[in-house]
Amino acid sequence: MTFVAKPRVHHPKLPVNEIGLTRRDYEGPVSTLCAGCGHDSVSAAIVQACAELSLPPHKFAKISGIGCSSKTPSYFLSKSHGFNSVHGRMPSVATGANLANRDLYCIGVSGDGDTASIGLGQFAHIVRRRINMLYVVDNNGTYGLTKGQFSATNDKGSTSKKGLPNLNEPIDLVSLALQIGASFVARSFSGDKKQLVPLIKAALIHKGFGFIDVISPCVAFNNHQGSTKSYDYIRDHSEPVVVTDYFAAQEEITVDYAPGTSEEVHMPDGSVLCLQKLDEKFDVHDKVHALNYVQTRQAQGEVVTGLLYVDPDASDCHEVLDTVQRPLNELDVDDLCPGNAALEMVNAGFR
Amino acid sequence: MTFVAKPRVHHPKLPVNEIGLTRRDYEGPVSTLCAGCGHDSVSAAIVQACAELSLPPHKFAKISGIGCSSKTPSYFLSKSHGFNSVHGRMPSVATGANLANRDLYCIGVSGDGDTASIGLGQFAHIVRRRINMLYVVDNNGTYGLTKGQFSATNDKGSTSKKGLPNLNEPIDLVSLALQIGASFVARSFSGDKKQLVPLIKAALIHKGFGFIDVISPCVAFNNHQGSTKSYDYIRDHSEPVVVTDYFAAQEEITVDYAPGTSEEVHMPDGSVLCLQKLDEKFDVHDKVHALNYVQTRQAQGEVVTGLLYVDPDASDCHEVLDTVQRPLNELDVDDLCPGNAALEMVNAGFR
Amino acid sequence: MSINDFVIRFANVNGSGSASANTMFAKALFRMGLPVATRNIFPSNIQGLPTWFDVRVSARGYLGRRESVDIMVAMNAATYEEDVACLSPGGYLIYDSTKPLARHLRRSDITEIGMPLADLLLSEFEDIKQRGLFKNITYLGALSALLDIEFDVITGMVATQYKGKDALIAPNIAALEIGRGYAQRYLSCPLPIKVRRVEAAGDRIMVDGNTAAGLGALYGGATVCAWYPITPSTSVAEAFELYANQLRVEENSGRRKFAVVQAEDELSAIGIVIGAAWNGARSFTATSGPGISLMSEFLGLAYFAEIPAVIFDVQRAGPSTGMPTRTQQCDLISAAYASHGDTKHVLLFPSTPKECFEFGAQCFDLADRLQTPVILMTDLDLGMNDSLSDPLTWEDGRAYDRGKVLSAEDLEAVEKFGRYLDVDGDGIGYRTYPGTHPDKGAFFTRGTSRDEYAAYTESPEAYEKNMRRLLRKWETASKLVPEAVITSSGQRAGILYYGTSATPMPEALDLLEEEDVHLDTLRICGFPFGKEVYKFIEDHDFVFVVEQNRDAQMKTLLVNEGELDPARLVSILYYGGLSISADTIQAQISEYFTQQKLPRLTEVKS
Amino acid sequence: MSINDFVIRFANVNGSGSASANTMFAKALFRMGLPVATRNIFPSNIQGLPTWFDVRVSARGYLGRRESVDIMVAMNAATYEEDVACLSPGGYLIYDSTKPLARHLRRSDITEIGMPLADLLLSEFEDIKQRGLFKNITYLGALSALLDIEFDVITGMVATQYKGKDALIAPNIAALEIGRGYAQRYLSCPLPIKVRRVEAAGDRIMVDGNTAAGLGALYGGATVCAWYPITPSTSVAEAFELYANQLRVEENSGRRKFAVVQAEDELSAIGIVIGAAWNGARSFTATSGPGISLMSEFLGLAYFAEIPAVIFDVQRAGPSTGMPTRTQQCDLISAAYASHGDTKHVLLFPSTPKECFEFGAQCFDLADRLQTPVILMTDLDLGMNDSLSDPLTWEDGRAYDRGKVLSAEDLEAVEKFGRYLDVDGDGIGYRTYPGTHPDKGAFFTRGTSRDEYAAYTESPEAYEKNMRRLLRKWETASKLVPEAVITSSGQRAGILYYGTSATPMPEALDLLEEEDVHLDTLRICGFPFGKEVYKFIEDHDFVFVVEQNRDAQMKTLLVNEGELDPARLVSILYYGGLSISADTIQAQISEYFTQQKLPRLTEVKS
Ligand SMILES: Cc1ncc(C[n+]2csc(CCOP(=O)(O)OP(=O)(O)O)c2C)c(N)n1
Ligand SMILES: Cc1ncc(C[n+]2csc(CCOP(=O)(O)OP(=O)(O)O)c2C)c(N)n1
Ligand code: SF4
Ligand code: SF4
Ligand SMILES: [Mg+2]
Ligand SMILES: [Mg+2]
Repeated sequence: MTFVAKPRVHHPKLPVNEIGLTRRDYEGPVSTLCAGCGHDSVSAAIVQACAELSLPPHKFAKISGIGCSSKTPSYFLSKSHGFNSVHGRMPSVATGANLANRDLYCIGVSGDGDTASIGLGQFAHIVRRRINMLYVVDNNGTYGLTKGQFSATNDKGSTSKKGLPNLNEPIDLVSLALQIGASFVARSFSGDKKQLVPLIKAALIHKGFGFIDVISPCVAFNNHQGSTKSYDYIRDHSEPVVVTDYFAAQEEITVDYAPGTSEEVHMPDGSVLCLQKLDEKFDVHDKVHALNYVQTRQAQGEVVTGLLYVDPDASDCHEVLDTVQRPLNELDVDDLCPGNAALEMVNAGFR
Repeated sequence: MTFVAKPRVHHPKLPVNEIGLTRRDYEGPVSTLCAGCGHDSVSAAIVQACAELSLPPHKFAKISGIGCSSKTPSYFLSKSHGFNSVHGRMPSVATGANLANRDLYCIGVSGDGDTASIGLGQFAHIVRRRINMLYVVDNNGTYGLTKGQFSATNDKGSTSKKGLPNLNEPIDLVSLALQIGASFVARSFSGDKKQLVPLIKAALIHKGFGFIDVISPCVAFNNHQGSTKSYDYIRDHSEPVVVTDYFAAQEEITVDYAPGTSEEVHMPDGSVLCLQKLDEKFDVHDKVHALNYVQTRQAQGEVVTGLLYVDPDASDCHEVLDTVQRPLNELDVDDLCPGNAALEMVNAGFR
Repeated sequence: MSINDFVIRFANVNGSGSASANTMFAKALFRMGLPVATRNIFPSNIQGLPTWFDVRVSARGYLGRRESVDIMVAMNAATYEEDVACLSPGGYLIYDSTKPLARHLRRSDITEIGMPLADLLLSEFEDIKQRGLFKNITYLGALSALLDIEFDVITGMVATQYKGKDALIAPNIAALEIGRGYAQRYLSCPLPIKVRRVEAAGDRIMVDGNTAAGLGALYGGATVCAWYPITPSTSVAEAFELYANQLRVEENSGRRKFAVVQAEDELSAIGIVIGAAWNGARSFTATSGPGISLMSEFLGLAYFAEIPAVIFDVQRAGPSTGMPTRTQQCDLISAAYASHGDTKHVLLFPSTPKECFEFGAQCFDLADRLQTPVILMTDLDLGMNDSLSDPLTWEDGRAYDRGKVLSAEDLEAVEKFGRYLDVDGDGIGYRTYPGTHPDKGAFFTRGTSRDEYAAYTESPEAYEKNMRRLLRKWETASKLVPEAVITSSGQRAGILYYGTSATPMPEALDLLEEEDVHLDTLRICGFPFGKEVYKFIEDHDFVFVVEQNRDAQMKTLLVNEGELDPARLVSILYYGGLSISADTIQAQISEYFTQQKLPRLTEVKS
Repeated sequence: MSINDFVIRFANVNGSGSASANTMFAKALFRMGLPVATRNIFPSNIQGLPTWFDVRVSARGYLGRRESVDIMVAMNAATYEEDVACLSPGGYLIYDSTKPLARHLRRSDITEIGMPLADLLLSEFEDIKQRGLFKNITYLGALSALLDIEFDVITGMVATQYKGKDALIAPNIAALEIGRGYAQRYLSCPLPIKVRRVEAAGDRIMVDGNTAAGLGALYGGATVCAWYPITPSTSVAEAFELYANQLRVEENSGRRKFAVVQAEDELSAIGIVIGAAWNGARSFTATSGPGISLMSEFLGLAYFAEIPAVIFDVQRAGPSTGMPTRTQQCDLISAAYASHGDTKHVLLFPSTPKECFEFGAQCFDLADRLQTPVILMTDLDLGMNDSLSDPLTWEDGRAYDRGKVLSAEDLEAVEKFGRYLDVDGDGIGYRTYPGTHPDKGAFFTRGTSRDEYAAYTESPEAYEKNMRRLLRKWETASKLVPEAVITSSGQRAGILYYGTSATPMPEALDLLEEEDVHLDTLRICGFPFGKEVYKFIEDHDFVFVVEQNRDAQMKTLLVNEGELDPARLVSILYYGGLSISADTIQAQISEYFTQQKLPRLTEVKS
């Protein structure tokens, strides 16, 4: 018989966070993805980030499209509501969810097919709308769930499992997000939790649109030699440009970077991002520069990772729309209905 | 009575081009757009370019989406077939048309609503597909046909006719095209025929995807003070970076630019683009540079115009797909049907 | 001699400011107490093409389109010939006599009333653009004399229209006076067709359906509106935003208790609506046919995932882009069964602006109660033209029905929460909003098959059970949508209609009565159909079904959902893109009686 | 003792290589001349979830799904309990006896055949992954002994399967022999259920419908294929590309006489198809329900602009994402009436792989002739499972019907070209390809209303005339789609079905005959329906309509298009996502006869 059980490990004495919860309270049911799929590591990083931030696990809205990646919201944060919607349309559903309740932490998970092909228009426009959310793409360069076709992020020349080369230029989501004006842009690798977790934390706390493109290998269809999204390839070609550490408001800052190459970014909630720049010239507040940097390195075959751009003072959609502080979904008839007297005035205008 | 007649001027002795046709042979019926609409100037520039190139007027396929801009293909080149399709989907229809007959010159006309909102995904992907065509956006920063809503190219802070400011960041189509990898990218202004006509010629002759973002003011809804897409505003803020002159294969080159600032680009068909760089440092063959340039100047409130990028040796979709030289729509049963003997072999494989 | 009973048509060029002048004309008559109906027949174009504006005045209160024209104000050279031709014999032609009329355009059976408009304005206004604009006002002035309109009502209109732009009032009134003066001096005023103040309009208002629908969404408690511009629905979202900015702003902060997003397309608009509705906000979009097509995948998701999305479909003439500035009732099938797979959606059919408001508000209660999309099916004719309407009213104290939503306290009391359990036998489960409770009630929403506890499954039994529950919910819906409106005097035959096909009905029925054709009537207001609809059909030998599409789409729905014999339903169809007229209805029904050799006398059913 | 008549079910975990082993099993039986049918019941997941593979062997050639299982190869611990439970009494359970069976899982009414598979492989193969893969081959070896399968046929299968990867042949054969050896030594072989070489399969082939449809497009002359991956349609495009690369390459240059584009989504895929078709290339896309929904705006454009687009819809269980790896016939309404406005689309319904090929090719002739979209309605059951099929054949010399297309010479002869003139009275105009003639025949295509000369118009008359012409074309279509297949022996009652609902029909009819229920049969092949369909219904007192959806969608189409009394059509529905079985059909019909107290004897109609 084939037994495929991924048992839940029991930790008798799990550490608790500030709100008294353990990592377990942020987990979800056992994943049904392939053993070794990068996406599961991304889910694990989200669990860790949320637990470390001590956010209430039911105060999230998890939205996704369709694909293996889009299934993952069912595998983390089981105390919060999730919505596995339709292919490529996570951005619009997340927009609605965020408009309805600005108090929830909104996490959108998508795939490269979901975001860069069918969902490209929605992706570009949610960036413009500045929705306050964490938008993660589990980027494996392939359509996992439909069994391995090239996606639009697949690099030109990268080969399929059968050895056929991809003939099309890739779409680089990080460049796109930078260029369209996202206020928080990062790239990471599912295999590098140390880099990924602080980025997720920072994006969650960031007020505005936080985008993380996570290279997340597909072991079933795009992890062979010849693929530029395999574990091996990314380990060899990823070029971290900034090391980010996240410190909550009250937390003591415990890193000590060489002067000149480091910077502290203060977030509106008082938390701090400590940045160590591995390339001195890199400026994390200049998006034209960041875009240029990413594109130039890309042309040299390097995959730039880390925090690429952040505007800690960015405004979000609710500020632009000037909506009330209370979540719209909490307002009832007394808040919403102008009543008959007002209607009579309206009628008068029609006479 | 209101008479709105735009009479066709008669030129008794119209000059004829190399194939013996006059400008008139490239025109279309009278436009029904508003008097003064920028789009009509774009149509006129297309007429002039096609006539001057001496291309057979029936060997075009004109494709568009929906909008005032998308109506324009009915107002030029009346000897060729046109297809006014559905909103935002011109790129896919043009792709199909080009796949079916690689010998036709394919002109796609779209609006900023058509391309940057509903059609953004299709736009990005036709760039990737490298369809051999001229793709023109009549960019007026507004939805003309639906009466003046802000479009996604409308600049932040630019005001509506009623004086309300736009709160969203614009999508810059030129930057997008550069970043996704278009092989010919230019921006121009409907009011500057001298700049626009050579660009259209070059894009038509260019083998691959030729994109021109033409700022084309909407006199009905976006030509007021406060608009950044008005005639006045663009005249004041456009910054030509390269002056382009187009010379057909046999033609004598008649411009004489100061050395150091000029360049001749040789197109595969033997024609030549003479470029005069107004900014010495500008490199029309480096897309990362061009993107950086456009974005930097944009941040300074300038609208860079002219030829921004060209790769004269780009490959087009048919090369990538390795299709036969003969147009696919000319192949008949003898070319296409493998016949019964082959089918018996196929059957054998199923036993 | 005819008082308060005529159709006047203004033939203009669009983009020339005529619509506002013509609207002032209609509104002035309305303010004199006359029932008026306006119809703006405009091209899919911004400037320079022909446009017509019909105003119908009817002492008997008929508001439907009438085929004949009594007075033609022919201001467009390009359509002059056809405009003259469509005037009824005995009618009045008002034209610009600055240049003489071509001989072949003249008719001996009408009265030609020439006014040298261009000349008159040439001397008065220097600016050429002004001349164009004031021309419309000038003929309005002339009409006030010709039709005996109270002049202070018209000048009052001008004052209302240009409130805030006071500098414009004086020259407009001057233009009015030029026209009026010319008419009084040189034309025989008033004409035998004229108006006289009455009280027929009562306390009614004149408003377009889209504005009323936008107000309905506002009163109905919508907080999220996501939309994409498309004629003829754009003004729904615009009205919602306009009035919300006035009436729905937080007192101290000045902040908005609503969010309006102009989305990048219809796919995004409906996605936003679904996301917001899933997260407990009342949300809606407004669109037209092409938008419904684009939304259909998402509508299937909302049906299956059970999300209360509200859509206002302002129908226009299809298929495809069709005639975007013409009216039809042609999206019934695509809306009712939108999306692949076995899907069905709740539809409401308003007939008047007041119903646009009321049904518009009710959509949100229904959607929340039924946890499913609800689509308001209106059309261009109702949506974009000012119609006479009863005033809008709201019963203060009326609560919103948010449906079956469990609060944190409710959840505490529940043993095991099952999102899709049919606890009450009505096919509707209990839902929770995200973030309600730290430990209970969270579930995963999906468009894939799941069991009653929202767990993913591909089990045939679980799937079928769920699909059958959705049919139970459908049954529940049929009891909740607004009931059909029935008038019955025990006739053998009935007539059934909905939406704007109701507008010409009083007139059509009167015309038929004159021919001794008597019909019981039923106006459909909602889908799925209530029992009363089928009972009505059963109770009659045959029933006419009036609709404005080619394929008899309402008949399709009736037959399909009710397992009716289609032979009992006789279609009366019009799909030319103007609104259906009483004449068309009467003619087709009359023809049917003649062809079938049916007796025309009232026959009370035994 | 049963020979060549059983259902065997393999219960596995997906991603473990079982599908290819199980397919080899089925194919081996097929090569022994047995009619076999396979059904792969897989999850919407890549690795680690339960999957079942049914192989039906039927001496009488029944290919439909059967509800009972005679042999269960239970290899998935996660589903072991339900797998054991679904075995028919008297059946055989083959399981891995490495660990002893839990007591509560044992049944006394079946024969348990334990094989210590894990142990056997442990000693043979070092690599853990290999062990997993070869386990499947090992039970295959055991089955060869248990069922008396000719061993060289099985080893031959292995050789075919691993052609080109020769290194894999030896270890596979070794694994086969381990299993066979074990069975021969320790188990009583053969079982009373076994196979024996016959000639029943004849020259038939075993192929899945999607491969056949892809070949149909290739033979039908498609040159442009634009698609977006979606289960269960993906393999149509893949098959087209695979065979085109083999059979459609220019001799000297090696260049391709076709273009395949994996588009960014379904909106783009259909747009490409429409653009190519407009420009005179035969083009198609393959998709499933969600794709049809997304394509609906474009389908309306193609209907109204009259573009010959071809769509292969491989249906899966809806609504929404539904059950993407389960089968249904549930997109009929959304395909037939796709898009807003008054639209109707031509549908073809293949029942076998051979028809997927033939109808697939015919789609292109029909689309060109009718200048309208044509949709091939197949489904997951037919598309993704290998079925027994007559061999594919092509009549050499058969020309493509490119429909009414004017060449440059034709145009020379035409006085004034009118794209939408109904010259022949069949509702179909003449078209021209772009670039045909320097001066004549160019026209502007649009989704908006136009006159017969393709000029834009908003005239009600021109619009209505055009819409009526499209109905005439629809009438023409009803004569051109493949005729229904009828068998009649003059019964009072009939049965009507289409697509894969035909597969279990021979068996269902035999079962019913045994109960003295005799039915005339009609299989629908195309929509709009031909006269023969309505005549059949008219000629019978009542007609069963068998379909695999909840809402009786074919019945809806029949009633709606034919103005039939729905009472005469009795729905037999199954929508659990597996394919409908003969048992289900028989049970529902039998129940109907009992309930309605109908006599069960053959009654020849007077
Ligand atoms: C409208 C629509 N088209 C196609 C599909 C089929 N489909 C399911 S997942 C998927 C691709 C997923 O790729 P990606 O987003 O990269 O996710 P991954 O599985 O690689 O994580 C596709 C095309 C669908 N579900 N819906
Ligand atoms: C699916 C769909 N949605 C909306 C519309 C309505 N519509 C027509 S034109 C247009 C916008 C056109 O704007 P743009 O492309 O900028 O063209 P312009 O008129 O400004 O030249 C819209 C939204 C439509 N025709 N189809
Ligand atoms: S197919 Fe690829 S993306 Fe999907 S679960 Fe498996 S490894 Fe992950
Ligand atoms: S509305 Fe604007 S875009 Fe449209 S025709 Fe008029 S000026 Fe041009
Ligand atoms: Mg992927
Ligand atoms: Mg525009």
